Amino acid sequence: MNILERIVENINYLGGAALFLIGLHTVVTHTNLIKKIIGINIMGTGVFLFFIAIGNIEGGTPPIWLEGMENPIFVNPVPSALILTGIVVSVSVTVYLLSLVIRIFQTYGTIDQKELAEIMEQEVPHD
Amino acid sequence: MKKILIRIVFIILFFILAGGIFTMPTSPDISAPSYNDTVRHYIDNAVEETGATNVVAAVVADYRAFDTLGETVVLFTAIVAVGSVLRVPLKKDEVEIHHE
Amino acid sequence: MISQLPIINLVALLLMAIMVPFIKKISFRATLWLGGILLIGVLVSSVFIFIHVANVGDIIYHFGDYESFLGIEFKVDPFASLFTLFVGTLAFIIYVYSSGDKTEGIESPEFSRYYVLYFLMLFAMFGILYSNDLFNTYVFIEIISLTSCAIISIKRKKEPYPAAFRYVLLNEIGSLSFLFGIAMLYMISGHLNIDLLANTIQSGWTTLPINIIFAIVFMTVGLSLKAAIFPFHIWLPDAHASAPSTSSAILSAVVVKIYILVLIKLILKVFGVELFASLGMDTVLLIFGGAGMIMGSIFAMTQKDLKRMLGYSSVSQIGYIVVGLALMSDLGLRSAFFHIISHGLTKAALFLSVGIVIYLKKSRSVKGFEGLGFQIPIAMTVFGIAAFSMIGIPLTSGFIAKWNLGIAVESASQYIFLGVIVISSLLNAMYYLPILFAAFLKDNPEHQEKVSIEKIPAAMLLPIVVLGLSILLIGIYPNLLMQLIDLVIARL
Amino acid sequence: MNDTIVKSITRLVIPFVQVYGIFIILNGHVSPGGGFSGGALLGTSLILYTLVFGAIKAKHKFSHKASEIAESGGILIFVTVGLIAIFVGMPFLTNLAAGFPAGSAGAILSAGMIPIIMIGIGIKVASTMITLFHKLIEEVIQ
Repeated sequence: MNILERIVENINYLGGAALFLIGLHTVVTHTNLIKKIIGINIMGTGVFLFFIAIGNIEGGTPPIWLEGMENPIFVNPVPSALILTGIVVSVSVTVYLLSLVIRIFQTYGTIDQKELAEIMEQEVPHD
Repeated sequence: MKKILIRIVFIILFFILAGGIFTMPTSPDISAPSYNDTVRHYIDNAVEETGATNVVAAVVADYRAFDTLGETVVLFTAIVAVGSVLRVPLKKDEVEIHHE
Repeated sequence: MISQLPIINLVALLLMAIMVPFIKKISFRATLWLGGILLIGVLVSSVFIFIHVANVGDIIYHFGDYESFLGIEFKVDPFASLFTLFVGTLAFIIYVYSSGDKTEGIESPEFSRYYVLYFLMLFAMFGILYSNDLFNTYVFIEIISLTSCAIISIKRKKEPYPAAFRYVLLNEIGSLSFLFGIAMLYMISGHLNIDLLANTIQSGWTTLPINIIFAIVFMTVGLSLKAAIFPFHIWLPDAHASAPSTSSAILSAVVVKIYILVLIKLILKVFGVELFASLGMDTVLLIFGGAGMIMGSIFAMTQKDLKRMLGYSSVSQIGYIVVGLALMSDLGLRSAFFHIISHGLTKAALFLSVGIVIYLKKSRSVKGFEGLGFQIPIAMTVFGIAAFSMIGIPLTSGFIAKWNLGIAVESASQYIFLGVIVISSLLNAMYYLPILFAAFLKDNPEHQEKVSIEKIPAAMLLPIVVLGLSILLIGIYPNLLMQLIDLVIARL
Repeated sequence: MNDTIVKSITRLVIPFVQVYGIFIILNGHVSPGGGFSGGALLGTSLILYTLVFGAIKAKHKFSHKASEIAESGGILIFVTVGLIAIFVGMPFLTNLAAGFPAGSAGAILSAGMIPIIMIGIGIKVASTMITLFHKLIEEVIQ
């Protein structure tokens, strides 16, 4: 019973860690380059969830002052502000990776890493 | 076989991480160590020091504005990087037309 | 006023990067000159900052005039200012070279993009060294990873795309691990400022060790992936080999070092040496470094492509730096810092002189060096000096670096690493010397006609001559550099 | 996509989306939102336009030159705001202490440089989204 309670208490953190590892697993095991990019994004989401969970306060309100508020309990604003940055960075990296995949498909005709390695091995003696 | 092995490794990693998380200071209330003087200062003085009632905006655009500058630079970098990869079509005869 | 100089440097680099597309429309040559003048200005102000910091004291710069626990803080100490000087100098030398080298796959419409990326990368590298804030460091790391991948994939050939893809993928895994580590540290302290964080870690070590252990592991692994420390080096040879010569030079000489410097900053300033060592991480790094020293050289020997060979050689040289760092003593740190600078100069000289060979012959094969010493004597002489420095022959900076590492290893009584250094040097000799023999002693009947020096632009020759001379200068008068490094270590 | 229903509904919806985006950007410092969310909305409206009316027509609406200026402009606004503080003699990116007017808390014209920075971020994010989208689909079309 105790264990279950603790799992429920820490579900955000556990979810973050699980997403991080699922993403890493996707990157490591899948040979499809698009799936690798998806894996990177899952990893990123895991880290962001973990970071945001640190700022959570139970019963807290969003950190915005409105008229007539007296001694409110706000959630921690810093993780939200930091992860805003993190999300934008993750978007930029994703777009760059996608553009590379487009070029790889145009030049090699495949987006599978194994086939790519085979093609590159055949073409190695370039000069 | 290899796949199962990798999966087992990841499951073990998850249990290590989960075990670590159970001993971390994860309680979601204001006694958490991350809810420290800095955060209290932001909440109490943001309106006075920055004039913004949205504390997150005050942190993003004032207290930690240099981070935000850094990430607008990341966006700019992304445009330049994507532009440098997807510049002109690859076929030789199309290259002439699309030269800027 | 002098306290505003670091940020003025940064803003100048950023503005240059933004304005390049607009100035280019007027005249590309003007852009090149403007960039060069700007880099000289940045260098001069870096020298001023270094003198000021060395004589007066650290510059602490608070963004937005907030106290350090509220806002972002820059801390310019001798460590930061010496290495910004190093980065700026090498970047300027490579910039001059790149203005002459117009082959190697970058097409003329792409030049302006190349320089935008180049200045953005410099902006991030300066920022990362100055910054005293962990999340700020993460943002700059991301800028460096994007730009450093983009200056590989800017080449208009097939090979760079998969190499850049793999590089950016592993880079991103590294960045996310680093961010995860920051999350762990933020959880127990709520601070992101490095000094304040260090205080909390020292007091929190007894009560909440698990966060700190996770943070150390995640951050070390993340930075090792980016710095290509031995078992994580798989992306490096492909990425550095398929890049244009100037990009290879800056990636190998500077960018990889930046990540090692961040790691050093983390170990010394955030976690503290004792804590890091008590977890046994120093032994892990020591083993990785030693393995890298040997394995990198062995891999390098089997390569047919010259630039891949140089890439693997970088892996082995990073091993030297990591061993120096992992000894966790002042002597070890001293040798690591010396090696960072020495290897930066040497690798830049090697890649740039190979760039001249590629410029001339359009080929990167190890085989095609017969008689080249007579065709391009200056470039091959510099290549020879740099190769001697890699092997560790006296009168070059590489010898001093290895000698210092030897002393550090000996005083830490890790005698087995003396053997490793000797074996690694012998292996280095085995793949560099045949090239030199072929270049200077063999005559190639096919290349009888001598290529006059005028065929190579002076903008390409001058930088490598400067690099070759500075390798010799540091090799003959090592104290010039040692004094500065001792100052850095004393004030760290 | 040559569907009349989709086209007319898109025409109807886009102005509202854009006004909402601008509203979120300008109100970033007094209510939830800010440059990122508002900029993303603005960018999405242009992406919607591109999807429905095609890339060529969208290029006319948001030309290469405009995107180039918008990209640099976002950062330039940011840096200029920061440099004003340096000219006054304060550190980079100082807000109220550098003489930006504080206004009355809760009003739109308040909080010194924060709305200006938010506008810069909004322009930057919107232009980045639309430029990157155009670059990717141009590649696929060819």
